[in-house]
Amino acid sequence: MAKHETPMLDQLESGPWPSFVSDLKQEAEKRAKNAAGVEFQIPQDAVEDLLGVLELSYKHGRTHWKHGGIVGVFGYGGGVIGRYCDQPQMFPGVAHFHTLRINQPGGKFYTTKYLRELCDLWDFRGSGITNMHGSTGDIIFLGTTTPQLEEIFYELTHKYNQDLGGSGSNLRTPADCIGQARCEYACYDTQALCYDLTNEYQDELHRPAFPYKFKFKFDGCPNCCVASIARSDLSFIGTWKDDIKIDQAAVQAYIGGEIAPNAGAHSGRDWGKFDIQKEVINLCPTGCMAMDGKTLKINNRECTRCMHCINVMPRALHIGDERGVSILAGAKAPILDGAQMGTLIVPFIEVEPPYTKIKEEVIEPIWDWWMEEGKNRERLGELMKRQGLQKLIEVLGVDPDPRMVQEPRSNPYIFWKEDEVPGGWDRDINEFRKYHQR
Amino acid sequence: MAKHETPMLDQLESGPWPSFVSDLKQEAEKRAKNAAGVEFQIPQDAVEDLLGVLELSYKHGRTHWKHGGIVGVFGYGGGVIGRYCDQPQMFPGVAHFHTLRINQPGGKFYTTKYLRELCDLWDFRGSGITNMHGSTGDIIFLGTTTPQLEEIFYELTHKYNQDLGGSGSNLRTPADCIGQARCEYACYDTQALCYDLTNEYQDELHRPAFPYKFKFKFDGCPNCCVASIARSDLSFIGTWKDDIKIDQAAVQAYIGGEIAPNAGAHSGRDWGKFDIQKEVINLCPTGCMAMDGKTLKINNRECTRCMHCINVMPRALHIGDERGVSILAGAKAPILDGAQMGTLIVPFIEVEPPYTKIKEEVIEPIWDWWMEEGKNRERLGELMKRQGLQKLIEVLGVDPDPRMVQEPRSNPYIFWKEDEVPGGWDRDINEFRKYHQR
Amino acid sequence: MAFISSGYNPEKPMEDRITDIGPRKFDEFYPPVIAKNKGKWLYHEYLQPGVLVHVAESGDEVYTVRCGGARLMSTSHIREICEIADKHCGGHVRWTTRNNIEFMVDNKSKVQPLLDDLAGRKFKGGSFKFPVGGTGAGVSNIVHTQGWIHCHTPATDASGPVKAVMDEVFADFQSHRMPAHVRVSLACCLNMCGAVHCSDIAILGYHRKPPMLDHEYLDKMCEIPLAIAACPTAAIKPAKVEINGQKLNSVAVNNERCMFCGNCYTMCPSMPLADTEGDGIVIMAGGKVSNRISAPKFSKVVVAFIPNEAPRWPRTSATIKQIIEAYANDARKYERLGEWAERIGWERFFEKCELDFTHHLIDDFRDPAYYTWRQTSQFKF
Amino acid sequence: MAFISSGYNPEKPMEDRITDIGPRKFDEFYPPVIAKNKGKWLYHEYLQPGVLVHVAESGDEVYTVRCGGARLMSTSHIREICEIADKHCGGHVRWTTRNNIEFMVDNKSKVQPLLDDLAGRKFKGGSFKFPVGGTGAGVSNIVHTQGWIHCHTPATDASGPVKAVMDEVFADFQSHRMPAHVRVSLACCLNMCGAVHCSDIAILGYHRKPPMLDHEYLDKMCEIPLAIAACPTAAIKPAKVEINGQKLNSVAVNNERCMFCGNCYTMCPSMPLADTEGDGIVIMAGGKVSNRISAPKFSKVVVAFIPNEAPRWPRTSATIKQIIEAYANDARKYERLGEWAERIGWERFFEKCELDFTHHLIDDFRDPAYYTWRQTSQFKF
Ligand code: SRM
Ligand code: SRM
Ligand code: SRM
Ligand code: SRM
Ligand code: SF4
Ligand code: SF4
Ligand code: SF4
Ligand code: SF4
Ligand code: SF4
Ligand code: SF4
Ligand code: SF4
Ligand code: SF4
Repeated sequence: MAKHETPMLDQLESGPWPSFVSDLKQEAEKRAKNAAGVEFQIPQDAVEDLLGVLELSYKHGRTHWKHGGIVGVFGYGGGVIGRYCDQPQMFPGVAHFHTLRINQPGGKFYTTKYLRELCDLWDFRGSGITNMHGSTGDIIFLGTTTPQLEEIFYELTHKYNQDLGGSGSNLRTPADCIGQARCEYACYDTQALCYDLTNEYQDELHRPAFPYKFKFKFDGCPNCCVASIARSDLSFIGTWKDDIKIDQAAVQAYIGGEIAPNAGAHSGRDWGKFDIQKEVINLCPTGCMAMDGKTLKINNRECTRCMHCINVMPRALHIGDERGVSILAGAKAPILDGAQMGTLIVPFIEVEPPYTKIKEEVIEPIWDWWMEEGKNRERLGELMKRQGLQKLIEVLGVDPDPRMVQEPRSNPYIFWKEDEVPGGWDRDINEFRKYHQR
Repeated sequence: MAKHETPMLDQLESGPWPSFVSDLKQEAEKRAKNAAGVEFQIPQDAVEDLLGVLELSYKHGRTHWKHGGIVGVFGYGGGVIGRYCDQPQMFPGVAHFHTLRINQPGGKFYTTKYLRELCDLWDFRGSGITNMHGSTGDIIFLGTTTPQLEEIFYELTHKYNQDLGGSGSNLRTPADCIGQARCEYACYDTQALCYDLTNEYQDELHRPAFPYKFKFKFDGCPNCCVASIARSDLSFIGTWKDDIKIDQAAVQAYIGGEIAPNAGAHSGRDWGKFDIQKEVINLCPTGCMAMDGKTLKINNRECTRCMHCINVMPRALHIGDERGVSILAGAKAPILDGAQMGTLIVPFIEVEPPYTKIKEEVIEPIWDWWMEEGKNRERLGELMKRQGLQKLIEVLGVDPDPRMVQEPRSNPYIFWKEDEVPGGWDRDINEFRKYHQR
Repeated sequence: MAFISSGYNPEKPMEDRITDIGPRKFDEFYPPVIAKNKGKWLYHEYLQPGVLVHVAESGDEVYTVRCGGARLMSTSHIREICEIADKHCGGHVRWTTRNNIEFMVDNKSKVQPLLDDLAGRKFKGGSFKFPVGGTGAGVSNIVHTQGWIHCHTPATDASGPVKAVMDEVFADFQSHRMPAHVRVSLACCLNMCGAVHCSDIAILGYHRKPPMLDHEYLDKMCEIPLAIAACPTAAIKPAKVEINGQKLNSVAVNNERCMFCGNCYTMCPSMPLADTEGDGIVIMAGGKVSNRISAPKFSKVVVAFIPNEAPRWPRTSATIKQIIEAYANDARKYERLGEWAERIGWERFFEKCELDFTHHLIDDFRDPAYYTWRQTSQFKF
Repeated sequence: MAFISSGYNPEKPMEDRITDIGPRKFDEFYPPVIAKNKGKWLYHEYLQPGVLVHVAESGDEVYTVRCGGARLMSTSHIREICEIADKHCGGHVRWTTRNNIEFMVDNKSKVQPLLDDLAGRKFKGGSFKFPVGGTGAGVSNIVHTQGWIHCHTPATDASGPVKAVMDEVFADFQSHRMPAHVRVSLACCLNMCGAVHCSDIAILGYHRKPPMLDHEYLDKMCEIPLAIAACPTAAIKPAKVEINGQKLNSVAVNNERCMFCGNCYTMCPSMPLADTEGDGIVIMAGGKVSNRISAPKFSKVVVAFIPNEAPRWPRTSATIKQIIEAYANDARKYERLGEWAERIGWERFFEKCELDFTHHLIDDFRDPAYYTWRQTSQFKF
């Protein structure tokens, strides 16, 4: 029998979508039974109490968790989020209920062996409840007590060759799309770059030295399957410089209806016969495509690599060969001044291991600037807003490029610097008055 | 012989475009000769000195005019801009050189009789130099002395039945497009509305009671030939509610090439045969047009009355019959916070004399609000920015309408009012703490 | 329960310590067909909703079966996933960026047995454990955050509304009838832990009452200057208060200036905002992150407030259903929700979705607000 | 020159006073064909650049001949206009909203004689008095402001640059070869007395040096608090100075924060900004006010600075010519300059116009600046 009545939560067991309540209940039951004979290092009824406190929140319409306080593992400033229940007497099993962020593997591929190891560890030293995965990308171990933190870290590093992810004013756990592992659109190896930078910057990831959090995300192409442009301080988006490769025979196969457009993504409805003019050429945002008789022509110089035509005809069109990334900076959530999307600061850069240019000419100068100038709790995007995109361009030591803006300024309020203006700013009013009486 | 050498200005006499230098010189000469025997009330060599001081500015690259000081006519707070030369000894003819703003007639139509009367007055009591017209719309009498101001005003009002325009923190001289007088696109009588409001609000036009300047402009249709949307605190733009009238035979005449598209506005180049699909239907911003065989169809419900199709085929398409205006508020020049365009605050209102609804339900409530809340030198647009569009909607007593925005807010920072939230804001922390321990 | 040491010695924390080793390397985990064909994929196709094939230059194929999942997941559930992966996929599995589970097989013949196995697995309460879908022009899984399960600042729950909404739109998780991707996200407070600000549909927890002030403890539990500095609208001032005859340092909040962001509460636990009636949900719509055709867009607020109707948030899910249906009926093929709204005009969006346009939806936050107002005479009646 | 009274008695200003009578009523001035057909026009056509016919329901026609004009105009010139209007137009004439002069006749046979008459009239210096043009898809007259002819805050002249530019683009005033209207405007300072902020091409006078401080007179000539309050960037602070051993109240300017707007000088004559080398011209492009196809747009800064090269501003006119030619060569029929730039992308605009993109052109003014940066991976190489 369940420890707490959960009449409201019980209503979330019905319906087709996987019920987290049912899952929590099965876990609670499993822990109660403990068929595997685990020597639980945190309360056996943690999941029962988690259901209990959640039910109470459903009743009150308010959370019952308190601020975290500073908990963590020695020498690290991140990877753990402290959490305490505000009704510890009622729910002692979750009185202390901290999370650990485990740095997920690139592309979120797993072997069952490794997953089971994680499960064993977590059943033993934690609640057995996880998030697969957190929004940043980590594996989230949801709920353990303070004494277990070092133990878990020790086992992770010693037994599983696995480190924690980020939290606090650190580099946060970088994340990538599946990319070249299984996607024909990927313009670079997202997993390789993500892994390399994660390892290069372990110190930044674990020891808070930044004004605030900092995120990297790696999208293999402009489809942005890891949403880097919306939620990473530095967003790496794959792109190419040369021409889209066209297989004209395959184009004809699409036109002829032999291949379903967009790989069949619209199969649930009858949208009529595929019309290349309407569905591809007219929707191309730059209007750089045309049929020339039976030949599809792309004026690649005008193409902005939006992916649409390629998405619609993946068997006929392929990304170019001269590949690299565009880097955008400053995306973040709305607090404090409104959400920001990444701003294009490096239109194109090669992605070749060991990625020296990316590290030394982009990431590190930006960090130096931000650490020098950023205020406490000021994200890169906010600093960019405060000091201006010009400043970042200066920091990067590159030439201003119209590609960095959607449009030039419409206000003429240019802050000229003294050394840009002949004669400087010191002028003699009395000399002026010789020509201009009061 | 000219009083001052003007070698730089002389270079502006060549070239095809009418030379203001040549014109100033002809005026200077005329005054010097004074064939008409005018008893000039300001220095006869005013125009010579104007050329002289301008030449000096060309040499220095700086203006030689000083601040105005307060000059004007008794009982009025506007209509005159004071101006003094900063080299009065060198150019005594323009030492005092104030302008008068004469309220232009609607549509800027004149009889030669009236124009000559103005010329006579201005030769006699001023410099003989004008602007036809100032940017706001006035006839500008450019340059006279302080003692002449009252004299000119007296003659204007007594002999010519003519009043001054606005300046200062007043209603400024309203202006209109030519509209129904000669334009088939006009959705209301711009001249009639402009004249009526100008007269209704003479007090506001002449006696500064506002926080800052306030401008009305009247465009007969969305083509905006008097640019109201960019430069008037209240912009009145003609529009219609019902259907665009189509003459299908004329459509065919355009298609057949019998009538030149856009009335022949593109005659200077061979743009090829008129293509209704390419030139009209595909450019319609709402995509609400189509050819149905030989019939042009418009889905008027989706039309946003952008005027494009009508402009291209004025003999085939005509504005609807259920006419009125859209009112937009808050346009202004960039000082201080950046330029603003007018914001749509009244999507549609009838324009029927005596225009009571427009006056009592739009203009006057807005003025009351602005006079109550506006800071010194704060334009309506700035107040709207500061207090929010919501506030203006409240002032107008209308329902919020998605037509007033281009898009809903993307930040969720909604300032809820206490009375909108059940239970209000006063809560007992100790009651809360019963459920949520510290 | 006896404490069992891992070997860690608290007396000598640096002894034997291993740090900064980073994550496990991705290629340890690739299924063989992935490892072999990485970077050499030619194209992909959907066999049915939830089932993809990718074909490589080598001729190899990988079949992916995507399953929806509550990302709040027990080890029991993960072990069951492992069981399936062992049985069908040679011991490999992955998760997507939207918390779906992907089982991959390297031969078409392995697909149907896998699908059959998955279809048979249900939770006791009756819900599917592994519903197949979430691909192509449909509604994928909702990315979400902690809510009442773990966070201290939420204005709504996360897992509950997600379950309720996914139940409502379940058929579209399993079909391809939408004009384009529909991506729904949830964040339980303004911190927006997720890409909620750029989603086709966003569910956002929002407070509507200014913080309560626990004067008696405030100075003890908080750094007053930090709390003051945290407020983006400068609504907080230092204040002296008298409680039970004791003069205390505390703060005062100008309620009129408060926009309920909870930033003060993040810095100071003595300023809680949560309130049963005050808290609830904001619905946003029309955002996207892909660069396909149009640039990424922010989501727009389309419903200012829906109360927290636990446990099934009926108005929230009905509203979302309503928006999705209007979109499905009216948008063009390939057109994302935001692109549709912009093409037809937001006045039509509200009409077609049968949503009220209230004053709350008009931007009044800072300078950029102005640019969202309508500065043209173009509009639809 | 003896003072001649109008009848006004300064001792008794209210005697006989007539006020608040407003302008003359428009319909006193309508030509008969206008008065008769007002509101009943059916359509119009261009016979040639500068010549329009409007046809009314009644079958009446009015032919309009539009002439360019320097709007700085002497009474001699106006009298000549009257002479022409009397001779050809029954004593009627009008001005357009862009300072062109329109002569109207009610019969086609009257058009050619009028045109011939106008063509023959030239100023002594050789320029046309009444060049016909300014209609349709061409370059119309430049609306402008006072400049050095009358204002105290200009950073450039108005009439001079206008003359220079109109000479340069004169052929396009008289032809219809542009893709659409090209509207050029000039404002001699940031106050922007005109619709410069929404013009296809805008010429803007701009200062680049912070104000000089005439400490000795400042407190006497200005209200210090007003000067301080006038500064949009809060660059001005009160200050005490010592001049010739005298302690005076004055102000100090933080030059780094100054954006040279001249607002302080408007309030305080002891803070002049004008400077031979500092002052000059900013070129903006791509604005419009009509609602045709696209909504009105602000002009964008495309050249940060061109020195004042009196008397003919060669670089300014060459730059404008360059932009107009690139536009004429590349834009589509009906496409305004700003629509063209947006379609091809601003990176292409700079390339095609052969203009440098400098850091000055990146918006860094207040919050909305951010929205002008490129927030997409879409761009052209
Ligand atoms: C666990 C996670 C949500 C989840 O359920 O997945 C999370 C949870 C919290 N986030 Fe977050 N954030 C998480 C991803 C994000 C993301 C998404 C992302 O990284 O892609 C964002 C938006 C992107 C961004 O960084 O702008 C995000 C933006 C925030 C913010 C606002 C930051 C800002 O600059 O606007 C805060 C507030 C703060 O830092 O004080 C915040 C703060 C928090 C805190 C630490 C609450 C606090 O103030 O102490 C939450 C702890 C919850 C808990 O008790 O478990 N979290 N947070 C995500 C991390 C899991 C992981 O490591 O994988
Ligand atoms: C004469 C005229 C320019 C012209 O050559 O045509 C003019 C001239 C002046 N304007 Fe203007 N403005 C003139 C139309 C405009 C317009 C255009 C319009 O009305 O359509 C604007 C932009 C629209 C607007 O109002 O926003 C305009 C925006 C300004 C501003 C900025 C106001 C703002 O809110 O941003 C100022 C500064 C001020 O008010 O202190 C200003 C100030 C001035 C002053 C009074 C300078 C000053 O600060 O004392 C100028 C006097 C010049 C002189 O000595 O003759 N003038 N001014 C225009 C009036 C003529 C007329 O009555 O027909
Ligand atoms: C598996 C995953 C990557 C990963 O590393 O896990 C992925 C995989 C693919 N994406 Fe994606 N996308 C994935 C998240 C995303 C996201 C991120 C998100 O939703 O948070 C986006 C941005 C969405 C947005 O704009 O809001 C995304 C925008 C796209 C697009 C652009 C769609 C559009 O119309 O704008 C494509 C192109 C297409 O669908 O034709 C695409 C195409 C693809 C393709 C077809 C690429 C390929 O050739 O393999 C993959 C299968 C598509 C499918 O799911 O139908 N993927 N894709 C993610 C699956 C999420 C899920 O479980 O639902
Ligand atoms: C005479 C005048 C009105 C007046 O009250 O004085 C006028 C008159 C006409 N305008 Fe205009 N417009 C006049 C200033 C404007 C302005 C204001 C301005 O330039 O400052 C605009 C807004 C320009 C802008 O967007 O920047 C303007 C935007 C239009 C448009 C829209 C053009 C576009 O492509 O965006 C049309 C439609 C068309 O040309 O087909 C139009 C059409 C017309 C028509 C064809 C209307 C008609 O049926 O009679 C008139 C003759 C057009 C011509 O000049 O070729 N008129 N027109 C103005 C002549 C100014 C001049 O001397 O050059
Ligand atoms: S972002 Fe591009 S490369 Fe990466 S998974 Fe998506 S479609 Fe493939
Ligand atoms: S990628 Fe986009 S811009 Fe390029 S050709 Fe294809 S549809 Fe056009
Ligand atoms: S604004 Fe419209 S009505 Fe007025 S003149 Fe221009 S085209 Fe005609
Ligand atoms: S007026 Fe504009 S929106 Fe309406 S049908 Fe014509 S082109 Fe389309
Ligand atoms: S969105 Fe807010 S409430 Fe939800 S997990 Fe993030 S910080 Fe916590
Ligand atoms: S909730 Fe936000 S706006 Fe309100 S007082 Fe706290 S920090 Fe300020
Ligand atoms: S733009 Fe500036 S300088 Fe020119 S007239 Fe207006 S206020 Fe004077
Ligand atoms: S010029 Fe403008 S920014 Fe500079 S000090 Fe004066 S008011 Fe301030």
